[in-house]
Amino acid sequence: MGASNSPSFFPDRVHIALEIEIPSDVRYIERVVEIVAMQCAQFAYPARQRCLNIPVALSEALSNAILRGNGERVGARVQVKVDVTRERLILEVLDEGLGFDFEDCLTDPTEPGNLEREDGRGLFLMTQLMDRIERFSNQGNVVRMTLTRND
Amino acid sequence: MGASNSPSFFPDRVHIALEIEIPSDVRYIERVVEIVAMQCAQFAYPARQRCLNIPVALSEALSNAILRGNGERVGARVQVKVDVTRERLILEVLDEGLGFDFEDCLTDPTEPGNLEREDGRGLFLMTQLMDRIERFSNQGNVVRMTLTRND
Amino acid sequence: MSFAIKKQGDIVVVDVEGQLIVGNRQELKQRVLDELEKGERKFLIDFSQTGYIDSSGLGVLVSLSKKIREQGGELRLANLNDDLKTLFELTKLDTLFQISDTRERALETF
Amino acid sequence: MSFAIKKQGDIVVVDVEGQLIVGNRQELKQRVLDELEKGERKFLIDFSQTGYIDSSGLGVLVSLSKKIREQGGELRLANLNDDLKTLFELTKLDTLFQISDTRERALETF
Ligand SMILES: Nc1ncnc2c1ncn2[C@@H]1O[C@H](COP(=O)(O)OP(=O)(O)O)[C@@H](O)[C@H]1O
Ligand SMILES: Nc1ncnc2c1ncn2[C@@H]1O[C@H](COP(=O)(O)OP(=O)(O)O)[C@@H](O)[C@H]1O
Repeated sequence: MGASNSPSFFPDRVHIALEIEIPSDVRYIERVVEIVAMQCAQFAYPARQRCLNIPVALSEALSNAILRGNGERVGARVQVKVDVTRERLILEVLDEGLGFDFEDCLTDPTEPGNLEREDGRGLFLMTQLMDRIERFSNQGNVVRMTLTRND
Repeated sequence: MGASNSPSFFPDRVHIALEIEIPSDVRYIERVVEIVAMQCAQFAYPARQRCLNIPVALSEALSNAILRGNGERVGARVQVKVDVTRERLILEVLDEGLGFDFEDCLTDPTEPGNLEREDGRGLFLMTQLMDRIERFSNQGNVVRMTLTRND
Repeated sequence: MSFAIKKQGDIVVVDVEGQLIVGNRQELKQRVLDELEKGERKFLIDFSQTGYIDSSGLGVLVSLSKKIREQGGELRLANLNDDLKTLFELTKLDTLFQISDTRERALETF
Repeated sequence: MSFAIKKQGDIVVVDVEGQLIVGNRQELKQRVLDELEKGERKFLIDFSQTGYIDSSGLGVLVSLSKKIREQGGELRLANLNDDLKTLFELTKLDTLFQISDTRERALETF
């Protein structure tokens, strides 16, 4: 489908919405990340965002949902909603937990006292790698992350 | 991302919804088909459906929308809505035209008298390649095609 | 999509690379008609590099075939993959065209 | 994801192929700790084949580094691509680890 790669005929508006549901098992994370990264590849998001920002931030949100939100209870589900356009990516990760206070839980792993800690880098990386993080409740705990395309 | 290809960790439920908007210009067709085919590849739809049924039926609906529905008026838009799960694909193609009577317009190109005609195979192919075709009006003319995965 | 046209003996061989659809079918039509006008009479279209073909692509093949026959020439097709074969069967166009499995077979039997 | 472990002189070299994330970090941890228990003291983890690393992957590296140092050993990292370098910079872990650009450099300077 060679000639079609000509960017001039890329549609004016493409809007992709995905919903993915997985059991509370961390082994699903990699595949979910792959599916989302593929969508961003469709829009030719910059490599940095496709290979660093999106995979890492999404992995963090997913593992928190599975391990913290759902406490790895096998029956509990994690839902992922993805909404992508050429301009921005919105990721929502929903777990069945009671939620948490984002500001309270967020620590700075770069402080000397924290540098050698094994944990506590997840929320920090999400805030560093995404442009905006929101947490709210909507029939479960939702973490919403927004990334603006930057090229 | 090798190991992740293990099918056992494919999410239980993945639902992809796309909305694509293009100007009334047939040169966009190939790219739209490519984007949709890519989505079906995510679910590993059978090659026959990915390479024949979907591309041909979608191309037909798109060229009819552009050439017949919108009469190739540059300003008129064509919208494509795609809804895919592992089980089935729904394609909706919307144009700004007045619509048409599907049964009246459908001819059988395999009849001896039609075999050497240059046109008139589009709707026929759509019905042959998709499991279900519906036409209705909804702020424009909509052709909806449903394909059930068959492997 | 692109077309490669070359002559093999007195046969014009056209390779269709990519899709043959409404957006580019005129280009194929024009190039084959140009050759017909120059006096060529034997045409082979090879689909080994082709993706999908839509109804207007099929329409162009039908119309070229007719025009070539009117000039006493012949159009053959070769190398349709299974999906394309099905497309020709669905539309019964497999009864209208001389279709060869391989390019060699098509060239031999002209 | 998979790990390839081999010895080069007295250095244990680990290649991380694919992602280093919550789903597989324990495997890496266990294999390195096994070597440490066997008496190995010099460790090099090569990331040339690595995709992304999440916070728990980073956590495992921090904890291995600590355990190895406690035994008088040393852990070095090599071949971080630009994205991984940024990840280490964001978390200031680039100040905690000995990071070499190439595997050769890392092996030489042990
Ligand atoms: N989805 C969630 N549900 C409940 N608590 C959460 C969730 N996500 C994060 N947290 C809380 O925030 C804390 C910090 O998370 P994080 O920065 O990812 O570090 P870590 O998970 O390594 O402790 C967690 O320990 C947990 O208490
Ligand atoms: N989106 C549409 N809007 C209006 N008329 C349409 C549309 N799609 C199809 N038609 C009508 O149906 C007829 C048959 O279409 P088709 O089978 O695709 O053959 P062709 O387009 O080659 O004539 C068209 O000629 C047109 O009159």
